[in-house]
Amino acid sequence: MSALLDIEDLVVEYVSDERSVRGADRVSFSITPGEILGLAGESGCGKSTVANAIMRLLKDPARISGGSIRFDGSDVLQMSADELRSWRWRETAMVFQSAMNSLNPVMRIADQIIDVLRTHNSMSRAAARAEAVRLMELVRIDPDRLKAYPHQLSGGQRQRVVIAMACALRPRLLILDEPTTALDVVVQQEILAQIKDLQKEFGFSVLFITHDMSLMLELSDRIGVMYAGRIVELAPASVLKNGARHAYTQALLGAFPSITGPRRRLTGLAEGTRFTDIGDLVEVAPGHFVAPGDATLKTEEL
Amino acid sequence: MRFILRRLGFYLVAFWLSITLNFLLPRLMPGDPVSRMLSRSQGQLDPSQIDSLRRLLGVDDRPWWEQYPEYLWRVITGDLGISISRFPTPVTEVIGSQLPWTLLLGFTSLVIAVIIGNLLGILAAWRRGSVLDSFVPPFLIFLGSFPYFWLAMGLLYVFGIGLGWAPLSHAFSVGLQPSFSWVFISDVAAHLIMPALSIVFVSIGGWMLAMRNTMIGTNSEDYILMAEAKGLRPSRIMFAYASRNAMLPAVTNIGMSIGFIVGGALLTEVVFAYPGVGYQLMAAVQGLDYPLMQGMFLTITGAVLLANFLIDIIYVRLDPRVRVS
Amino acid sequence: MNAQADAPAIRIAGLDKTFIQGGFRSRREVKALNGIDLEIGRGEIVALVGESGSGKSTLARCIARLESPDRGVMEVFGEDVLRTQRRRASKAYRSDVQMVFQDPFGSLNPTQRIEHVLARSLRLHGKARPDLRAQLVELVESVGLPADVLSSFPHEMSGGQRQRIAIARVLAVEPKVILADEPTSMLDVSVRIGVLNLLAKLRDEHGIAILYVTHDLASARYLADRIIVMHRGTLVEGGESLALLDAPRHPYTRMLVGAVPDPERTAPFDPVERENYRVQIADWAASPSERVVINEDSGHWAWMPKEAARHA
Amino acid sequence: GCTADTSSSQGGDGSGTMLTIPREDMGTFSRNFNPFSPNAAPMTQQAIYESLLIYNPADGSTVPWLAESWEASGDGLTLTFHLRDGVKWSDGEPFTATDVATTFALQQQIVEGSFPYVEGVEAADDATAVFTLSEPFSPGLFEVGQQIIVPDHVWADQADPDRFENPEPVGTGPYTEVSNFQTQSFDLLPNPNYWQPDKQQIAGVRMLAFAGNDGANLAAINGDVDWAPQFMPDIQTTYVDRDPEHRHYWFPPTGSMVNWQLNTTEEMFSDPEVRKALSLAIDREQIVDVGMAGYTIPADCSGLSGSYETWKDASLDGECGWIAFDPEEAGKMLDEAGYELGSDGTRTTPDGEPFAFDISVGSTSTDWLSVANIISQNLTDIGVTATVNAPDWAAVTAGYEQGDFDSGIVWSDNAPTPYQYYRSLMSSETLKPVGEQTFSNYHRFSDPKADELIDAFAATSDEAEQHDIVNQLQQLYVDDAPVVPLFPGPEWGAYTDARFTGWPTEDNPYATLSTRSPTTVLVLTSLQPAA
Amino acid sequence: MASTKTEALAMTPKRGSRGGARLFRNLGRNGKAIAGIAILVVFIAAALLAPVFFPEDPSRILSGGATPPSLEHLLGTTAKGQDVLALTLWGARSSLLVGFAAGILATIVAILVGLAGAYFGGVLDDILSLATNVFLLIPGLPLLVILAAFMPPGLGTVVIVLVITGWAGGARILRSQGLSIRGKDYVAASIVAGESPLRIMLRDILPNMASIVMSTLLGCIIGSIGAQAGLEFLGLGDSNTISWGTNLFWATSDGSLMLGQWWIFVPSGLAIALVAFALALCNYAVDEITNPRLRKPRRAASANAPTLVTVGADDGKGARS
Ligand SMILES: Nc1ncnc2c1ncn2[C@@H]1O[C@H](COP(=O)(O)OP(=O)(O)OP(=O)(O)O)[C@@H](O)[C@H]1O
Ligand SMILES: Nc1ncnc2c1ncn2[C@@H]1O[C@H](COP(=O)(O)OP(=O)(O)OP(=O)(O)O)[C@@H](O)[C@H]1O
Ligand SMILES: [Mg+2]
Ligand SMILES: [Mg+2]
Repeated sequence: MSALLDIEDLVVEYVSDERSVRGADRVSFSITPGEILGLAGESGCGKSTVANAIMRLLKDPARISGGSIRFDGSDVLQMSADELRSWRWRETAMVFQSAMNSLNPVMRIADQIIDVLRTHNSMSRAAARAEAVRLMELVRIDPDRLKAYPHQLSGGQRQRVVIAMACALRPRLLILDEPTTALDVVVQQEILAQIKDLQKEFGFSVLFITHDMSLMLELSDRIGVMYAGRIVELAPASVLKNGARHAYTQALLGAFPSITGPRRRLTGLAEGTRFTDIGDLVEVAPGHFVAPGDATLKTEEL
Repeated sequence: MRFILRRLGFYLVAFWLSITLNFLLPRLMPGDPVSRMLSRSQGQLDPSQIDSLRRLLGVDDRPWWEQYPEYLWRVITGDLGISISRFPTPVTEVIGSQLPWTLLLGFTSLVIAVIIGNLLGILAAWRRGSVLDSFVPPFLIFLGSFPYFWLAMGLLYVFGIGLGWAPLSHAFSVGLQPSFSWVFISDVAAHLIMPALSIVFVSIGGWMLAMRNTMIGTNSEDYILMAEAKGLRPSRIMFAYASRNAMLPAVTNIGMSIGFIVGGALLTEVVFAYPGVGYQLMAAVQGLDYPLMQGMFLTITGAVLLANFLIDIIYVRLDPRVRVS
Repeated sequence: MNAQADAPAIRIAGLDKTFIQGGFRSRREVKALNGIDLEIGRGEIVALVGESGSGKSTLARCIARLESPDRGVMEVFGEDVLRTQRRRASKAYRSDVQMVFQDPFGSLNPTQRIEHVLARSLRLHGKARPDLRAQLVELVESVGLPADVLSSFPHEMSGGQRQRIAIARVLAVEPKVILADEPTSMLDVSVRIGVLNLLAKLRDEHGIAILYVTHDLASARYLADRIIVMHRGTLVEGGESLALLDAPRHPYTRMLVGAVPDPERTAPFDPVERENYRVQIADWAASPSERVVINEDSGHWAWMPKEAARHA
Repeated sequence: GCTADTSSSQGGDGSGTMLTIPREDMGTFSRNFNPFSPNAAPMTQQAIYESLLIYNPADGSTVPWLAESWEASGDGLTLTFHLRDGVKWSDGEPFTATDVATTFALQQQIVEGSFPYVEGVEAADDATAVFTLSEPFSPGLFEVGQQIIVPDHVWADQADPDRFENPEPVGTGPYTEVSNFQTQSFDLLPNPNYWQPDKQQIAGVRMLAFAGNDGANLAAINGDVDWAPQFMPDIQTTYVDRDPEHRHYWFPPTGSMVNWQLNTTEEMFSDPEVRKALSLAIDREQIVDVGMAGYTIPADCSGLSGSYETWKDASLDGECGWIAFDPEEAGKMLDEAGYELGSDGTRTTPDGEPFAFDISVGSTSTDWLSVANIISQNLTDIGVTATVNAPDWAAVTAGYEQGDFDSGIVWSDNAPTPYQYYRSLMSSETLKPVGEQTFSNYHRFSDPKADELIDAFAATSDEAEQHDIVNQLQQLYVDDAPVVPLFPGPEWGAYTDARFTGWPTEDNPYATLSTRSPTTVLVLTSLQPAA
Repeated sequence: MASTKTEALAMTPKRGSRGGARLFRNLGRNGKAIAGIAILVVFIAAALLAPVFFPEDPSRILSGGATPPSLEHLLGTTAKGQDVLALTLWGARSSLLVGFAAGILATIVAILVGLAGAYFGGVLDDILSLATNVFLLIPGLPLLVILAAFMPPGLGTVVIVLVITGWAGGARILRSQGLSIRGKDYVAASIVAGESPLRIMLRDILPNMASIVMSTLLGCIIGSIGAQAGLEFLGLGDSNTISWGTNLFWATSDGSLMLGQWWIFVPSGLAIALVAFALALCNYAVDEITNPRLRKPRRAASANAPTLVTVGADDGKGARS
């Protein structure tokens, strides 16, 4: 199966006067149509950097200084501003980390949805509105709420509006950057269920970003684990669950107590542990890639 | 609506406080304003008028709790006393003829400064590092650092006297009669240009920078990123998303800056002999016309409060978050 | 503080707290705490769970005397503190009851060095020894940090390290009760367990009673001896951790449990089931309820309608 | 509301021949043409209303105006004015002696204590007004004669004459018809019933309001006004040089004498020798050149201003010896008086206190402030510490009036005869103790010898006798040095004859260039449009 | 307008500012701040050295009239023969003194009011913020003029009046900033630790508002210098002190502009503008330090240009964006 999105050796740098930080360091992975790829890792490891790099949304101190991003064969990094504009959302849509802030607070929900529809499809206002109603129904929000302003909706509703908006143009790839971290568990489950439903219906691919391993294991087909800008392990979810090879992945998985079964003492990752000199991925089993060597471990034991 | 009512309440309280401040001023200050005034207006006041003045300015021996309600009542019923320097014209009448000019001058310069300043700010924030972003703000700040009156005098001498491009004083040409005619209106506009410009020059830098800074903040908001991800046109993002939101603090600032504009107008009016309240206030101060001074102050304050109330109403229209669903 | 020998660390009865909310827009009352009855035994970790806005923090802050409850009784080691220390908590109270906050970025003053923060806590409560430096080193080492963090500023440290410093500050006072308000929710997943383990160590080694506030049921189950579930300002269910989560009784608890992400689960939490719970929660909340003991052994109880209790 | 009145009527077409005059101390005008009000719109007393006679200080002449002639009775107790025939009020009513009687009744009613010597005014017939005086009082002629006369038929039944704003004035003056009244300008158009129609050569008078000299000066420089009566710095450069052909100025020193008044109730100033010494210490040339921009001349021994030129005792010239600038002599005199110079360069009073005092002057009068500063500098040079204290005028005057001041710069009375001047400088009648309010004789000085002379002056109407008395008073002044005279106030005035000709000049001093004095009407009735 | 920009700043949350020390260190590295401080230093030095350069009383009236700049009088003389340079240097003393004194006092009042309101909340806060908002709305200059008219002239009056009219803007910003710090957990932590309210205000809240305090102070000084000049220009100051405002007052009353004597009129106005400009520069530097986004980007770029791509050595691809 040919990849929908193919990222190779992507390097993103944040260049400031004093130093330059690699937000993403030679990151490579691909997503096939209809696949849900999870990207996990601790805060600051570069997950959002990758996501935003794909849409070329990163701002000034950031630059993409290496690698390639191909979407369905075309090179995203070569697109002009205009090409990019029509590519965005039509082909790849994105749901940001906080729904609270990704809706324009002074514009009605309806107008924000219609904005998308009318920018990309030349449709009449009325048609766009009808479509907006349909989208709201899709995510099970009363279409009456179209008249509302974002602050009049609950966090979960807002996140669903964004998801509805993301589905508006039937994109082939949906990037979800921690779409539920700010939400309560119950709402979180609802949203995820909805995403699954929509994915079944429309068949888009998903790049799903979170640091919650249990969530990730529950949802994703394949999982990539990032650490300090690098991918340290990439494997199907089922493989990773019990067969993680990289120490960091193991620590991540070991950080989540279970809601069932006997109480086991977990250790997680000890404070001050740092992995350095992470190598390129090596395929250790079919579809299971691991960065070689356990790298350096600097730990102060508890 | 509740929001509006609450704001209205606030402004009423604020107005009440400024009336009280007005009440207290002559009573707390050292000296006896009435006798200072009397020495100016030898023999022109009769005993009953002097008595009335004493009451107004609190130089009678009654306790304050008797004076205060009476004072409040006077002010509320529009009795601000009689002007001394313009005796026997009542203060309200003197003020009435000046207020429109100050409003015209203040409003014009505010609108120009706000529109141009904010537009420049938006554009500067939109194109970071451009000439507009790098060189214009420092220049405007420098311009804004000059005292209002200094700049006004500079303009007056360079353009009014030196080049003869603009009228030197007054709100309209002598001999014209106010009317809604093109001749009159254009004449008023011609007289308005220089005073308004001097205020605009001083204040525009602040607007531009404030707008630029909020826009820069707004530009890094998630909803702007989202709008970009949605593939909207840059102009649409700039105006419907970024500026709309960045405007909100600017609207609040308009209210705040009305006081500054009025202050600036005061100095400018003096320089340009523009017949506004500020100009009259100076005349009142020079003539030690305390009732007129106080009346001016109350009127100016009232106008500023009213303007702020109107701005609050506008704000409610602009920011749905304070609106009640 | 004249502790009674056998009194629990904390006993709360009938605690109410109502906030008047709203600026200009609307003024409404939020009943953040509604008749809270709660006991924390000595050396016991009690987890308080519930969704966002259910009033967990408010309860913890009331016990820390950062908020004052409208009414109710609050006994700390047998002393009715709301009566004896009406306006402000006494020093002794402060050194008995300490709090760890949710946001390690926000709970340390960015302008002060760690050293200063810790030394200040020691001095305030007269716990400083002449060899202050050694004492400070001991303190940071007891939370698993190297001595050289003492001279750093908070922003030079990672979230986990900061939270450990926050705990060290609390330990400096040698408290008997620690209120931990979501101490790990802002931390990186990989270091959360470390902090939880540290809390467990405090209970085990120092016999400190801990109120662990969280919305993560799994971590509550991992750490706490008992779990108490809070919903809209009311405690709805409580009991020994494992027993409670194995057989939750209250629909709200059930819904929470069902929503916990679980890799073992093949299909996501069933929406129909969730709706049923919602309806039931509303039903239960509407009818007159009472505290019903479900299992004496595990101390499992639930706040349920009398009817349902009889039915059970 | 505003109707579409595009025609800007008389304003537009008439403006070419309108005589435009700025008023520098009124930011705005209010429509108050009540001549009894001190806040009346400008020109009320000059163009709208007229007096019985006009005294011209520029040449010392007296011009009969509404009265053709007058005489005093032998005992000095009655004063009879024969009114001009054919004078009409601007509404067509005839002008009669009743109007005169009513005016004086009103004046005495409105301002308590005015004309204290006038017992009654009667209209003997339509053309004769007879004043009954309580005592012989020769200076009263000019006071009475220069009183503005208002029409009986308008004012007699005004319930509240001092509050009457008189928006449509009815007067006998040449320009009475108010037109296009705006807050910053108004026009006065010709009186249709004027008694000298041939002298109404100009289309009207247009007043402009300015709240300070600056604005008025700019208007003058710009050529927007025809007459510039306000102070203009370096008038030659700023004004005349821009159009030397048409623009002229004339500053006769006919204003009131400006004195440095020392509070003689204070120990240090009670000694005339000290006063004379201080007078010697100050450099009047510099005061006049720098402080007053060279627009006037230093005071001379007589202490009389230019308006009393004819009264000056020629024999006195240069004899007084305490007017010239002589710091050395001043020092010597102070040493003698006991105010000795210490080693630190400052003087002490005989009591051993530092010889230090304030000079109070209103902050808005920047020219006088400079004068005070120069005096202070001059005094520093001889070891006297004089601090310039410049609050607003009201505070300063309040101090003067209560006697609560050390020294100050003060104008003096300026009337057709020097009677009032000497009375307020040296008579015990005007002397009030410290703490009691007074409006003259702030320096609180009196001399019984002066009292006698002043009374004798009032009692006689014989001019020669009067001159003799004034000569004696001048000698007394030289001996007593009641005040330190600085300079006569100049009557500022500048004009352009680009549009109007016939202005008073040094060669033809038929009036001064003031726009606020009784002579103004003489100018208004002499000007004619330039060819 | 000073309040406008700091207002915007108060709304952007800040992290990790470590109080005054760091602020000053960063100011030393900021170009705007260096320029501003340099100008200020020049003026302060001028003020201090004025008696050295011009030991004579600069206001001494000499005959001679106005002369244009020459070697003898670098900035010429006034109509009264006073040396303009001497007047300008001496004027700096009073102008800077009054400006800084009033600015500092107003800032202190603002801190007291803002902190007390923010920390104690409740009725006290309601009253204080009502007062603040009212004073903020009451137009400053008219109040200034009236107060000055009621009070005896003198520098003390000017300072008091400037403080009365100048504190509110700062208090409002400090209150809102204080309120957000008050809600921070480290304040709660200090309460729980048993610290006294005063200590919490001074040690926990105040140091974390260093930059806001700084911009309030700078804004107040700018406002005070300008307002003082305005008052004196209107003749409401003490015309016997030498300050930039009175210099301008005398310049106008002597008609120097009318006479084309720009050298009398320009220096004091320019001095006011330069000092205000220098202070404003420092203020913007403070902004940039607390909000790094405001710093000048290395490259001109539109706010929503796509990410720069520098793959491959040549910059060609990036340029297409
Ligand atoms: N504008 C920026 N300037 C400089 N460095 C940046 C910038 N944005 C991000 N970085 C750095 O890039 C790295 C990756 O950041 P990124 O936001 O991609 O992390 P993340 O994995 O999404 O973290 P989180 O889970 O907290 O969202 C971080 O170390 C961060 O410090
Ligand atoms: N200071 C306050 N003023 C007004 N309302 C408050 C205040 N603090 C809390 N509340 C309200 O009280 C209720 C309970 O808040 P609380 O912070 O205790 O919830 P929580 O359970 O801790 O939530 P979270 O999980 O989000 O921290 C909420 O509705 C909240 O809005
Ligand atoms: Mg992220
Ligand atoms: Mg909470």
